[in-house]
Amino acid sequence: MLHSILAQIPWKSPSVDYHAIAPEIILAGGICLIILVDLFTSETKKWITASLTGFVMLGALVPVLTLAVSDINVRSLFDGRYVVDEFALTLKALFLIAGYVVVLLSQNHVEEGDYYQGEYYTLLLASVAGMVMMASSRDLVSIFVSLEMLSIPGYMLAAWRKRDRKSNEAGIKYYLLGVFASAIMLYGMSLLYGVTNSTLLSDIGRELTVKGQFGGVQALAITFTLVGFAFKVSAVPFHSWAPDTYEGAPLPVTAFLSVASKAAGFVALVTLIYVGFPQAQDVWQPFLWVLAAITMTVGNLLALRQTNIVRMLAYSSISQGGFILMPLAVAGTGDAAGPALQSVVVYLIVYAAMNLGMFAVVIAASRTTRSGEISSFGGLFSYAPGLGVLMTIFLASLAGIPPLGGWIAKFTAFRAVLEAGGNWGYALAIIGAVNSVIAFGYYGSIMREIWMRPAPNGETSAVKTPSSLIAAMVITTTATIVFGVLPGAVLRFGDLADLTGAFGR
Amino acid sequence: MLAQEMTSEVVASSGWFLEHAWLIPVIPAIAFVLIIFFGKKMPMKGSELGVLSMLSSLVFSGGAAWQWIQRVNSVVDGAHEAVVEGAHHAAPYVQPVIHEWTWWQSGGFHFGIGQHIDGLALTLLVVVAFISSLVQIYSLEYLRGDRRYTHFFAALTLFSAGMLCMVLAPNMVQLILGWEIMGLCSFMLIGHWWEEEANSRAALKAFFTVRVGDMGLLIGTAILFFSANNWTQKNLGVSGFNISGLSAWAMSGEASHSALTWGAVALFIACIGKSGQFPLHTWLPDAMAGPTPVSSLLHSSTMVVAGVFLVARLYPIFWEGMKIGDTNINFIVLIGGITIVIAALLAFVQHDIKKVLAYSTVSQLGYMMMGLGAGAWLPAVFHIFTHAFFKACLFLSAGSVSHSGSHHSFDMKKDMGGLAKKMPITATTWIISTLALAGVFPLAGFFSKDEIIDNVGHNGYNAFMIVGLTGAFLTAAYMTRATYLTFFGEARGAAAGIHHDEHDEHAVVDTHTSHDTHVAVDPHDVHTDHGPHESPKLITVPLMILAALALTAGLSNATPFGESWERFKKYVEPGSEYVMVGSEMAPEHGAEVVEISAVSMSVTSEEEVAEEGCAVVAPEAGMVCYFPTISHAPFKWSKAALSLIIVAFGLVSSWLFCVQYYTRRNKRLVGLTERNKVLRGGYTFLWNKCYLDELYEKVIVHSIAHPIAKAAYWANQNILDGIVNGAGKVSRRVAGWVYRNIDQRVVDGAVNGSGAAARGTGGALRPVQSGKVNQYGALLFSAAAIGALILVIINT
Amino acid sequence: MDVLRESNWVLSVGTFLPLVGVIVMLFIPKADEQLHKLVALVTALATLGVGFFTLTQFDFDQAGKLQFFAETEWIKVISSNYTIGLDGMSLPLYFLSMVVTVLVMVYSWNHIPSPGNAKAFLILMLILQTGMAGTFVAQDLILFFVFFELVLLPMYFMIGVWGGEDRQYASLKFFLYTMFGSALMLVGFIALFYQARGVLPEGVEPSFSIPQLAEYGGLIGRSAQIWIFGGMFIGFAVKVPMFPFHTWLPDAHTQAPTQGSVILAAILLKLGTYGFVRIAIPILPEAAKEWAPWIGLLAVIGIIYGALGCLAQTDMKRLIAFSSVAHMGFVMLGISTLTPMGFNAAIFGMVAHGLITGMLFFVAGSVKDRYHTLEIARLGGMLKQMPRLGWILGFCAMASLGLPGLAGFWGEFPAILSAYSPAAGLSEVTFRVYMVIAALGTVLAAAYLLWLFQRIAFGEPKPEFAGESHDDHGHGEHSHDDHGSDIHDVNIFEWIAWTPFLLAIVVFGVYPQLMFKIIDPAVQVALKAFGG
Amino acid sequence: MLTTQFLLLGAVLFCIGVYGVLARKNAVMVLMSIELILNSVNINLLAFSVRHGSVDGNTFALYVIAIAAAEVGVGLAMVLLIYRNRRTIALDDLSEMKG
Repeated sequence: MLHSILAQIPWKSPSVDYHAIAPEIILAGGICLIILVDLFTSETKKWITASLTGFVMLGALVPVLTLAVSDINVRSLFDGRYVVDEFALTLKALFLIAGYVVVLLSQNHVEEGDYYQGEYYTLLLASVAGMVMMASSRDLVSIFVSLEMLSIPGYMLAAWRKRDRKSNEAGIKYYLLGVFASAIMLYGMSLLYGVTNSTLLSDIGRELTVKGQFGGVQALAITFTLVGFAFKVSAVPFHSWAPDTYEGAPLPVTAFLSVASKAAGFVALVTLIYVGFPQAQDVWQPFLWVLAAITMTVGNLLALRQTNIVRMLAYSSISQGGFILMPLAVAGTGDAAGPALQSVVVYLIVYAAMNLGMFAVVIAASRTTRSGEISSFGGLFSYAPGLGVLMTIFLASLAGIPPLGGWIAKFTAFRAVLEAGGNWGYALAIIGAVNSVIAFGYYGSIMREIWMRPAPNGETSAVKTPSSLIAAMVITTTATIVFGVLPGAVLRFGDLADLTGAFGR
Repeated sequence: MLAQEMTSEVVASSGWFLEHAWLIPVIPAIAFVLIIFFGKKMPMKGSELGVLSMLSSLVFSGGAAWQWIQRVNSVVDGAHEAVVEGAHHAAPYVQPVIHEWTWWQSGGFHFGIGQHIDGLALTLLVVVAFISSLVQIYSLEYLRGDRRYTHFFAALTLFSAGMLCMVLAPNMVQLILGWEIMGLCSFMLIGHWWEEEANSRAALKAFFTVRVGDMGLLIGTAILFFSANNWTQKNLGVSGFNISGLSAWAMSGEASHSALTWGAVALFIACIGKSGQFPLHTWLPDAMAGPTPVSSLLHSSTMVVAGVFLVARLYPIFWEGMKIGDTNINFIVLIGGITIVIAALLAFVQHDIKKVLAYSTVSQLGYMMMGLGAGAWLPAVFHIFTHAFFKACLFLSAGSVSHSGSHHSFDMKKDMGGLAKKMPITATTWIISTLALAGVFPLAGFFSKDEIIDNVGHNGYNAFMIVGLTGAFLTAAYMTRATYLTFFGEARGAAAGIHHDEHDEHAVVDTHTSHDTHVAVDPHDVHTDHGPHESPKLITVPLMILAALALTAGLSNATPFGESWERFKKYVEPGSEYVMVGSEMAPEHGAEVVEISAVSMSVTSEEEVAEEGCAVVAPEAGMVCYFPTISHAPFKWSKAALSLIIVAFGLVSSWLFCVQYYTRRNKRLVGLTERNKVLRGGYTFLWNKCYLDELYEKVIVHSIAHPIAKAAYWANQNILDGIVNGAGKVSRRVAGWVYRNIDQRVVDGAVNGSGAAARGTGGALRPVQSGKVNQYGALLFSAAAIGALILVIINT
Repeated sequence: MDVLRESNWVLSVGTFLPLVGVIVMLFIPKADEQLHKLVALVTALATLGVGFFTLTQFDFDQAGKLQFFAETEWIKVISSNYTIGLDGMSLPLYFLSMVVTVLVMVYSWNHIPSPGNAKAFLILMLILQTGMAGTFVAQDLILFFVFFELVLLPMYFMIGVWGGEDRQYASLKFFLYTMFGSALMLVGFIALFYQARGVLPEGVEPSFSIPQLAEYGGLIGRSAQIWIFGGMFIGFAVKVPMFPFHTWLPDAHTQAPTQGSVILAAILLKLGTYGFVRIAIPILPEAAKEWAPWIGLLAVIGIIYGALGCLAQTDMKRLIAFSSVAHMGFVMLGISTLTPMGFNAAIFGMVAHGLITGMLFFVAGSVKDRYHTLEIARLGGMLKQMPRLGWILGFCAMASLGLPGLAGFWGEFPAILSAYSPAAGLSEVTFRVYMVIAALGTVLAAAYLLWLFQRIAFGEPKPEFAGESHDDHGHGEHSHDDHGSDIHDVNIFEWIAWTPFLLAIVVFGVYPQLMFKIIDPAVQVALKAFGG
Repeated sequence: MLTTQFLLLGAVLFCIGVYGVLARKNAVMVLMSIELILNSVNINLLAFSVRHGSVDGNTFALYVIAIAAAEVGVGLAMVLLIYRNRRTIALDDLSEMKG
C-alpha cells in the first residue's frame, strides 16, 4: 500500500555529494554548537565562544582544501543549482579566512565592550555561511537565499552596540536600504523567471536570446537584478548606506562588511554576469561601465574631504569597489572575459588582505587614541613605530604602490580593461589611472599624520596590542607583501577560478 | 695649367721636441695641480713651481721651434732642387707635425686630442711661454706678501697651460677646451682681489661678455663639423673638427658656401668677444681691475690675441667664407678698422695709465684683425709676435711705476709726472716700447704694423690703409701724452711724495699688502716714507729683456732688407701648394717621406704667382691644399717714409702740445700772452708760440680730444657698456617676472588648482550624502529606474 | 668567462644586497645610532664592492650587448619575467647610484637631519638604493615599473619627515606628480604589450621583455605607437622633469634634506631620461619621430626657462634646483635629436649632472649647516671665512656651466652639436633653431652660476656672520668647533664624501672617452631603428 | 489569459510600495511598503508559474514569503531598539551621520 503510494509520487531524493557541501554543514553545526555553548557558559567564560568560532571557520576550511586537492574539480549538485568548482572553492576559502581574521579582530573589542558574545559570533558564523553558500549558488533561488542569509545577520551586527545611537542608526539605514534593494532585485528576478521559465542561471543564460534581439522586459529584469548586488558592493549611486553604516557599526563589523559582504556581492555579480547573462552584455556592460567610472571617482572625491578615518576608509572601499567593477564593465568584449574574471578574484583576495589589515591597525591604534579622527593618529610613528610602519604598508598597498599587493590587483584590472581594448576600454583605463592618483591624496594625508605630524596632546605612551590583533596583522601583512612581491602566488588562484563548472551538469 | 710637373721625394726632418710638443702644455698643467695641493707648504709658496714649469715649457718650445726650422729648410731646399732652375713656384707646403689620440667617440667616430705643430703654432708657443716666464718672475716681487700669493701663481700657470693647449690644438674641440680655460683664469685673475665688489663685477663682466661670443664658437664649430665631416672623413680620414681637415675642405671647391659663410661669421663673433673687438671690447678696460702682471700677460700680450689666432689658424675658412680674396669690404676688416680708430680715440681721455694701455691694446688688436681681414696674414701674425713684447713691457713698466713710483696709484694726472729722473730704467724701457708701439724705424712695431698697413693697401683695401695710417698717428699721439704725463713735466701727488687720501683706496685697488696682516715684512711700508724710487731687480730685469726685444724683434722679419731677412715668411707662413692626399694622414715617426709636387712655370714677378696656386684654380683629384695663396706687398721706402712721417708728426705734435698744455699752462704762459697783448710789437717768437698754443688748443684739444673722443667715450660708457650691463639687468628682471607670474601662478597654479578642484568637487558632492534614509532610497531607486529606462530604450 | 650569460647572479646581488642590511637594521634597537650608521655604511660599501666586481667582469668590447643577462619566471600568468641585464647605457648609472649611496652614507655620519632617528633614515636610503639599482638593470617593463615606483615612498618620507618648513606640501606634490605620470605610464606599458602581441611573428612568446619589444615594437601601427608613447612620455617627462611638469622639482629639492636632494638630483631624475633612451624611443621609433620635435621644443624651453628661474631666485638651494631643470633640458635636447651623438651626450650629461648638481647640493647643505640660512642676500665673503668650501663651490659652478675640461661640458657641447643635424626625417631648421637657443642657454647658465658665486663667495662677510670666523684660511678642516660658532671649513667627513665627486668631475672632463667608450656601442644598438 | 492582469497588479503594487518607501517618514510604514513590493514579486512569480505551468515559481514565492517574515522580524526589532533609545521612529531624525 505504502509502496504503491510511494510509487505514484514521482519523487526520488536527489543524490547529495556530502563532501561537496561539507563546509556548509560544518558551519551550520558550528552555529548550533556555539548557541549551546553560549547557553551553558558563565559570563567570565564567554571567550570560549570566540575561540570556538575561530576553530569552526578553520574547520570548515579543511573540507575546502580536501575538495581542492580531490581530482574531481567540478561537483554539481541539485542538477546544477549548487556547483562546487575551483572558483567557488577559492572564494569559500577567502570568506572563511576573512571570517577568521574578523574573529581575531573582534575578540578583545567585543570582550571589552561587554556585548552579547555568543550571539555575536553566531551571527558572524551565519553570515559567513551565507557567503560560502553564495560562492556556489547557480540558481536565482539559492542566490536569493544565500544573499539574505549573509545580509540579515549583517543588519543585526551593524546595530550591535544597542545603546549607541549611532550604531542603531547604522543598523536601520543598512537594513531599510538593504531590504529595499533586495526587493527591487526580487522584482527583477521574478521578471527573469517570467521571460525564461527557469530559475537556473545556465538555463536563463541559454534562454535569453542571442545578443541584440531581446525586448525591454529582459533589459528591465537584468538591470533590477543587478541593482541588488550593486547595492551590496556599494557601487555609486547605490552606496549611500555604506559610509553611515561603516561609521556607526563596531569596527570589526565594519571590517567584515567592507570586505566579506562586499566580496559576496561581487561573487553573485560575477556568477550572474558570466553564467546568467553571457549574451546580454549590451545591457550590463554600459551599466557596469558607468557604475565603475562614477564609483571610483565619487568615492575618491568624497574621501578627500573626510576627517574621520573610518568614514574615509568607507569611501576608499567604495572607490576600490569601482576598481573591481572596472574589468567587469568590459568582460563581454573580445577575449577579455578570462582576464576580467581573474582580475576580479585577484582583486578581491588582495583587497581582503590589505583592508582587513588596515582595520586591524586602526583598531589597535584607536585603543589608545580613543578617537576615529585622522588627526588623532598624529605622530603615531614616533611612539608606536610598528603600527606606524604597518599602517603605512597597508595604505601604500591600497594606493597601489609596488611592491605591495595592491599594485598587482590594480595591474590585473588595468590589464583586463586594456585587453578588451577599444575606446571604452582605454577611456576606463585612463579614468582608473587618474583615480589611482587622486586616491593617494587621502592615503597620503594619513601617512602624513603618522610620520610628519606631532602627536596631539603629547600622547606618546607605547601602545599595547593584544595577541589576537597581532596575529591578524601578521596574517594580513604577510599576505599583502607576498602577493606584491610574488604575484604568481595570488594570480594562480585567479587562474583556477574559471567558471567552467557553472555550465557543466 | 701644369706646364710640366716633376715630383721628387724629399725627407722632411723631424725631431724629439717636435714630436713631443704636446708636453708643452702638460708641464704647466701638472705644475698647476702641484701648486694647488702643495703650494702653501712650499718655501716660496708654490711660485717656484710656476716659474720652473714656464721656463721648461719655454725650453721645449724653443727646441721645437729650432727643429721646425730644420724641417722647413730640408723641405724647401729639396723642393728647390726638385724644380727647374730659376723657376718660381708656390711656396712649398711643409707638413705640420700632427699627432692625435682618441679623446672621445660618438656614433663610431673617434675624436682626438693631440698636437698640430706648424710655424704659427710655434710662434705663439714661444711668445706665450716666454712672456709667461717673465711675468711670473716679475710677479715674484710685485705680489710679494699678497694674501692669495699661491692662488695667483696657480691661476697664472693654469692660464699658460690653457693657452698653450689651445695654440697646439689639432681640432676645434681641444681649441675650445683651451679657449674656455683661459676664460676661467681670466675670471679668477681679474677677480683676484674679490673683496672689492668692483673687481668681482669686472671679473664677471669679462667672463660673461666673452661667453656671449663663445656661443658663436660653439655654433660655428657645429656648423663646420657637420658640413665638413663627410668630406674630411672621405678624403683625409679625419673628423670634421680637425683643423687641417677643415682648411683643406674650405680650399677644395666642394665646400658649401653658405656653410662656410655662416661658420666663419659665427666663429668671428667668438673672436670679437675674446679679442675685445668693437663692440664687445668694453670688458677689456674693466679687466684692468686685475693685478698688473695679469693685465700684461692675459689682457695685452697673449690671451686677447686668441681671437686673432683663431682667425689665423682657420684662415682658409675665413678666406673663403668672407671672400677676403676679392677686395670688397668684409666683416673682419670692417670690425678691425672701426676698432682701431674708436679705441685709439678713447685712449686720449683716460687718466688711468693702465686704461690707456688697455685701449691701445684694443686698437692694436684691431690692426691685426684688419690685417687678417685684408689678406695680410703674415704681417698680422708678425704683429702678434712683436706686439706681445712691447705691450707686455709697457704694462710691466706701468706696474713698476705704480709699485715703486706712485704708491699703487695708476692715475697719471694725480700721482705721476717727472718720474723719469726717479726711475730711469723703467722710464727707458717704457719709452723704447712706446716708440716700438708707435712704429718708429727700426723698432719692432715698424716692421709689423707698417707691413700691415702696406699690405692692406696692396690688397686693394685702400680705405683701410688710410684708417691704418690715422690709427698710427693717433697711437703715436696718445702714447706720447701718456709718456709725458707719467715721466715728464713736474711731479704730482704720490710721485712728489705727497700723501693724499686716495692712497688707501688706490692701495686697495692694487696689491693688497696694506690690508694683509699675515705678512711678516711689508715692503711698501718701507718706501712710502721716502717717495718714488727705482724698482728692485726682479722687476727691472724682465723690463730690460722685454725692452731689448722691443728694439730687435722686428728684425726677425725685416722686409726692407730683402728676401733673406723674411724669416717669418719662410718659416711661419704655410705653403700654398697642392699636396697629394696619400701621404697625408700617415702617422709620422721621426722623419718621413712627403710627396712634393712642384708646379713649375716660367714666371718672374710675384704678382703673377698669385695667379696660380690654391684658391685660384680648383684642385684636381687627390690633391688638397691647406692655405690660400696670398700675395705680399713688395717693400717700398716711399710708402714706409710716408707712414714714418705721419708717426713722427704724431709724436712731435703731441709732445709739443703736452708741454704747452700740461706744463706751461700756468701763470708763466698766461702772463706771457697778456704781455704780448699789451705790447703789440716784436716777440714774434713768443707770438708764434702763442699762435702755436692756440693752434694746439683748437686743433687738438677742441677738435679731437673734446668733441670726438669725449663723445666716443660717452657713447662707449653709456650706450655699449649700457647694453652689456643692461642685458644682465633686463634678463634678471625678465627672469623675475617669468618666475613670479608664469611659474608660480600659471604652471604651478594649474597643478595646485587641479588639486583644489578635486577637493572642491568632493565638497560639492557631500550634501548628496544627507543622512536621510528616504533620500538614499530615492537616489537608489531613481538610479535603478533611470538606468533601466535607458537600457530598455537602447535595447529595443 | 662569457659574461653575456654567465655569472648572472651579480646584478641580483648588487640590487638586493641593501635589503639584507635593512633586515639586519630592523632588529637593532633604535637608540643605537652608531651601530645603525655602521651597518648601513657597511652594507652600502658591500654593495659598492659588488658594483666594482661587476665593473671588473664587464666585457667592455661588447658594451653594446646586455651582459650578466638573467631571465627567470616571475609572474607567469601575465607573461612578465624577472629579466635583468646590463649594457653600456645602464652601467654608468647603475654604478653611479651605488657610489652616490655610499658617499651619502658617509656624509650622514654626522649630518643626520632633524628630527634624528638615524634608523629610519638610513633604512629608507638603503631601500632607495635597491629601487634605483633595480630600475637600471630591469629588462622587463613590469619589473622596471616596480622598481621605478619603489623609489617613491622612501623619497616621499625622506622629504616629508626630514625636510624643511614646507616639507609636507613638497613631499605630497612630489608624490602625486610622479604617481600621476607612472599611472599613465603603466597604462602605456600594458597597451604596448597587447599591441605588440598583435604583430609578433609566429612562435614568439609575447612578453614584457624590453629587448624583445625593442625588436618588434617598430611593427606596431603608427597611431597606436603615438598614443602609447604619449602615455610613457608623461610618465618619464614628469620624472625628468620637463618644462610643464617641473614644478614639483624646486619644492622637493628645496625642502628635502641634503642627502635627499643629492640622491634626487644624482639618480632619481635620471630614471626619467633613462626611461626615454631605454624604453620609449627604441621600442616606438615611429612615434619617437613624431614626438621628437615637441620633446626638443620642451627641452629648449626648459633650458631658457630654468635659467630664468635661477636668475629670479633668492634661495641658494632653490636656484640649484632650477638649474637642474635647465641641465636636464640639455639632456632631453640630446635625446630628442635621436642621433647617436645626441644620445651619448644625453647619457654623459646624466652622469655629469648627477655628479655636479649632487655636489652643489652637498655644498648647499654644508652652507646651511654653517650659516643656518640659504638666503643669498645674507651670505657673502664665504671665501674669506671658508676658503676651501668657497673654492669647491666655485669649482662646481664652473663645472656646472659647462667648462671644457670638466664633466659638464661633455653633456652640453655634443648635445648642442647634435641638434645641428638631427636624425633623418626630423626638420633640420627646427632643430637648428633649438641649437641656437640652447647655446644661448649656456650663456645664461654662466650668468646665474657666476652671479651666485659672486654673491656668496666674493666680497666681505656680512656683519651678522663676520664675527664668527675663527680660523684663518689654511687649516680649516681641523677646526671642529665645540664652542660657539658653526662657521668652520670643510670637515673630514665632507672631505671623504666629496673627494670622489670632485675627482670624477675632473677625470671624466679630461678624458671623457672613459665613458663614451662604454656608452657609444650601446647607444648605436638602441638606435638601430633610426639607422643610427 | 489572465496573466497580464496579474502582472499589472504586481506592477501597481510595486509602484505603490516604492512610493511608500520614498514618501513615508515613519519606519514602520516604510517596512510595510517594502512588504508590498515583496508581495508584488510574489504575485509576479505565481502568475508566471501558472503561465509556464512549472512549480519553480511557487517554490520561489514560498522562499520569498519565509524570508520576508524573517526580515520583518529583524526590522521590527530594530525599530523597537531605536524607539527605546530615542523615543521616536521618524526616519528624518536618524541623520546624525552624513557627508
